[in-house]
Amino acid sequence: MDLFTLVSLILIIAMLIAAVVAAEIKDLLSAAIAMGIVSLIVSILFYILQAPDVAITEASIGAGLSLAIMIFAIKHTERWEK
Amino acid sequence: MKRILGGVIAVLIFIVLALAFVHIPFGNIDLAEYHYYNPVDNEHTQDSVPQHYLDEGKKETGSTNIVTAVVVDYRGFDTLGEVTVLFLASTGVGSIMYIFEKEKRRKVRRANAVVETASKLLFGFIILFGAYIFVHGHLTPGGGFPGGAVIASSFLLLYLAYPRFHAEHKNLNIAESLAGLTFVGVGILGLFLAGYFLYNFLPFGLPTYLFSAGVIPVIYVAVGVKVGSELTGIVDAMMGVRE
Amino acid sequence: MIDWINVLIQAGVTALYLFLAIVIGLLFLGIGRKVTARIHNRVGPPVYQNFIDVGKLLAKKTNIRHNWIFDFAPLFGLAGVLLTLAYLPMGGYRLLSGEGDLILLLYVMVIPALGFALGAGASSNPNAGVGVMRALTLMLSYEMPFLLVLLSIMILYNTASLDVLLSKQMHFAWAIAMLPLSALAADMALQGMMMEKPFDIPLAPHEIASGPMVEFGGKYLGMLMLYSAGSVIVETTLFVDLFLGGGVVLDPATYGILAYVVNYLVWFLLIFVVWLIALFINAVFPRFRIEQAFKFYWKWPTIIAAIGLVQAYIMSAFLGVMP
Amino acid sequence: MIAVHPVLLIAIPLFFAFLLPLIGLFSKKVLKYVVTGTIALNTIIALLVFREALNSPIFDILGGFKPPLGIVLMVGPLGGFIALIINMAGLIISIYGMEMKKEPLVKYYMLSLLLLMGANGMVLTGDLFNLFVFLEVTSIASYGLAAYNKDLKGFEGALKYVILGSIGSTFVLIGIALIYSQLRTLNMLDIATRLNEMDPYVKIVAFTSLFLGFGVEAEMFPLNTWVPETYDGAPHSVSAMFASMSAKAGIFALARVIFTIFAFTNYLWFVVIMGVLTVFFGEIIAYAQRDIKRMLAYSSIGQMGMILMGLGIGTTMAVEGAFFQMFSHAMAKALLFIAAGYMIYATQTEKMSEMKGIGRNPLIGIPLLIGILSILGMPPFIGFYGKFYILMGGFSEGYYAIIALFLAASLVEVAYYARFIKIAFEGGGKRYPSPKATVYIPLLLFAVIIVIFGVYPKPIFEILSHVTTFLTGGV
Repeated sequence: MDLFTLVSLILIIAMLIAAVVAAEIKDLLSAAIAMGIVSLIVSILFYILQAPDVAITEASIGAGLSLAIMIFAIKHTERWEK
Repeated sequence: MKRILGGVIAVLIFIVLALAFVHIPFGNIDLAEYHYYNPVDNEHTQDSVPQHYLDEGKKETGSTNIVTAVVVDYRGFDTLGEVTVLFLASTGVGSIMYIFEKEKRRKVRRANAVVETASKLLFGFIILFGAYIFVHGHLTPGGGFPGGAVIASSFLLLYLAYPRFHAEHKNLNIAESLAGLTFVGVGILGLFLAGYFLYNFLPFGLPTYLFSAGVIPVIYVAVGVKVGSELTGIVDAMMGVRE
Repeated sequence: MIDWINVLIQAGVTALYLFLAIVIGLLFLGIGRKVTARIHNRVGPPVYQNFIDVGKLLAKKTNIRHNWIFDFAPLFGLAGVLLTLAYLPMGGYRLLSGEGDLILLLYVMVIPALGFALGAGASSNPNAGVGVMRALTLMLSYEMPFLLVLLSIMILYNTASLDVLLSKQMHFAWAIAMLPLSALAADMALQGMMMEKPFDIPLAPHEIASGPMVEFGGKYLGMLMLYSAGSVIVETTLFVDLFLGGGVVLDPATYGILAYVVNYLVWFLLIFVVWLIALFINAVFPRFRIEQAFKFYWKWPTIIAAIGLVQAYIMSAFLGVMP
Repeated sequence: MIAVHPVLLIAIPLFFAFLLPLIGLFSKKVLKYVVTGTIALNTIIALLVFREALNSPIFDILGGFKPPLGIVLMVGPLGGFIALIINMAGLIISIYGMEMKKEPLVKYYMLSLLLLMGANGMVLTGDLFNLFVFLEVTSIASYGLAAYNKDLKGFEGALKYVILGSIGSTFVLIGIALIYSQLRTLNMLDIATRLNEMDPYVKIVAFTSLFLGFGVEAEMFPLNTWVPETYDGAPHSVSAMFASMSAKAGIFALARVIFTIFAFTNYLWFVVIMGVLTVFFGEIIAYAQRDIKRMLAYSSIGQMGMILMGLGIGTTMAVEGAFFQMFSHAMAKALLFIAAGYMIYATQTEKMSEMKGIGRNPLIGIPLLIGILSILGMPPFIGFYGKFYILMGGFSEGYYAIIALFLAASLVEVAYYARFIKIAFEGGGKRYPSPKATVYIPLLLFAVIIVIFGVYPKPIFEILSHVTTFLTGGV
């Protein structure tokens, strides 16, 4: 197993964990942040796979803006899922 | 019970899809066996689409960044569609959030001085960086979408630092309309000049120069402005503090 | 030139057939009144009473005007019945042709129900409203077994065309012999279709004063009488065509005009028999309530028809009875 | 050289949609005329495109790169026909949409133009990924429009639609990714010719993904739970648009996935079963409804199921019927939704039981009656041919049990529409305000189309004779 595979494997497992957390957790703010983490890891993976264009886009939109928008939306409603 | 059922279905879908995705080659594969069929002229050729992009992309579009060549030139119509999708999202959010316009100004807490000053300083630089990304879309990684997102994030910074701040909605609308009109206008111009919608009718120039690759920079600037103003509009609508 | 003459002859024959059908229908209604009266130990009106009634009604001037729908509804129903008649072979002769006749008939036969609904709505009489809701429920109930019956016949004879069905019945065997169970179910459905007792719930003269027809008088009532005369012919003919070979005993290809005459007479005899059976049932049964009718139809005839369907399927798919 | 570029059907609404905010700055009054004018222009172009497509399929190359390098629009006779239907329905609905009062008007008009553009794109495009893009355009425009009323019902419907629609889009994307990874091409005809190079397992998974994904838009049985809430909560003109534009585009995309791309014939029984389940559940639940728009929505599900059944049966006759049904349903359902809009406005309630005598005004009553009869499949109206051909096609293929279910469902349909007719034409109701010109003109236009092509369906059948080439994998 070379370094490349190892790093991707770790990242993918972390991504899966973050995705499950985002789906299961009752605290919506944490769920939003977990989704941001998924996007961040995806953008790192894109970068590793030599797709810088997609990586930039994913980082700025997925991890940055959509996270902010989601937090604004949570601010308008309630933080805890019932 | 419901949760268990849901879990079982999710696992089943995962297994079915995973078995399919196993067949997808990861990384480089031998492309020689592929040939492509052109239904318009009804001819078969020994070539593969990705290999063609890599080999001929620079020559055919004038763009140094092959991703940009594919996104804006080969499949420019898809990009137009995606821009429209973003436009729709912004319009939809605007239409749904319209109800909040009448909401009274709420009591808001000011951010502290460090944040205010730093965002004032950074604001210009971030915009500049965003503009750089989309202006150089045909030369370096990046392009209209990330550039626009970066610009929007600079406005986001202002929203965070100054809770009473809001971008003038009218100006945002004008910017996104003009940018969209530019994109469609370039397309229609291509239709009239060369008979193909979105045809790259400007001279390609020298590769790696800023003014090269024909209409690609024009389109990417339009896309950047459009994405920037739309995302700002969405953030603005979501903030919901307006008179 | 020749074409025009042909068209004119065609139109004349069509008019004649439809006219005869209506006349026979009126005659049947008259016979029905007489027979029922005799079973009830009454004298009853003369057989020709209905002709007099219709003549009188159509000659009347109508003063009650509601609105355009009210004027339109009886016409709508009558047109639907005439259209259905045109698609049904009467004595082997059919005016309009089409390929999927049986399926087409199912559509066309719904038109009168819609006409009922329209007419009832037009006259803002509560009795009419009640009648229409009952008619719709009744339709839903009897159509279920009837559909299954139609399907069994279509499967057994492997056709949806009435022409083919009739010729196959003439050459091989009547469907009533092949599918007795389906015929039984169809007869039960027929009783509801004709709205005779025990299924005269929508009309129920003593209860809701003839239901949908309550507001109609004069010319409109005359038209409605013609309509019910036509529908008696439609329903009996449908049963005869489906199960009794449509009265076709001689092949017109070999016997020519004689075949048409003989077939027409046989058809007349057969529908008369079917009508008489319906009348006898009508005369001795009391009226159901609507929910009883619904339960009845979705229980017994449906089960019988389903068994008939299975039988038809086995006969056609495994035994290959019918070529 | 092409005389009329089909791309104009997409470019013109897009251009005007971008222009609308600028016009809106000066005057909000002219907006509605601009929108109607745009769609009228589009309809004319659609007519020209259709006329040309009848002779030979049009390939409109975009960006100057031949497929599969670039994107191509591929318009056959049937595609042109469906595009014409969509634009025509859009034009007539936009007349009704002129009445729209609720702010923000600019956004309403933009969204409806873009919905039209997306539906056009879905019908015209010859590229699989482009189809996905337009699916997104259509569905996102629909989300915005569905919640336009900004009341609880609208939000609920829109939310359901968003969730199911996103899942559907994801499935479409997965299907496209699988196909592209195996064949390295996105052009539909290119895929179709080289489909046997694909791994059989991947092929089936890709087909299922695409089928399920477009099934959401086409209101297929397990994926149509969004339909009643969305149709119910949306503004009336928008419900009409959904029924006649986006649903038709979705089902046409589905037809192309089935026939043009995959040319599957041995899996079609699956489609038939899905179709008949859709019909059955749609009609049965519609019978139980008390609100008019919900009833129409469920009836719409039933009708879409009939189309699906016709596609699944797969003989020339049944597919002809399916296309005819698309045409008739687009016209009649749009009519009924507009009429329902007026009725809800006039009676101030959605309950059917309180709409006594609403149809007594001939301007409403006659089109209403024509629309209902056409939906029921009564002979002199266009609805008849679609249903009848689907049934005959099914009969000739030996789907006996399915035909029985279909017929039973049609009977239920007759029952609930007749119930509504009875209420609508009943006397003794209140006096209602008479409809405005923007209500009765579209109603009459739809009714005239229904009657004309019902009495004289020959031109439509001439168009539909191209179904044979469509079935064998042509354009």
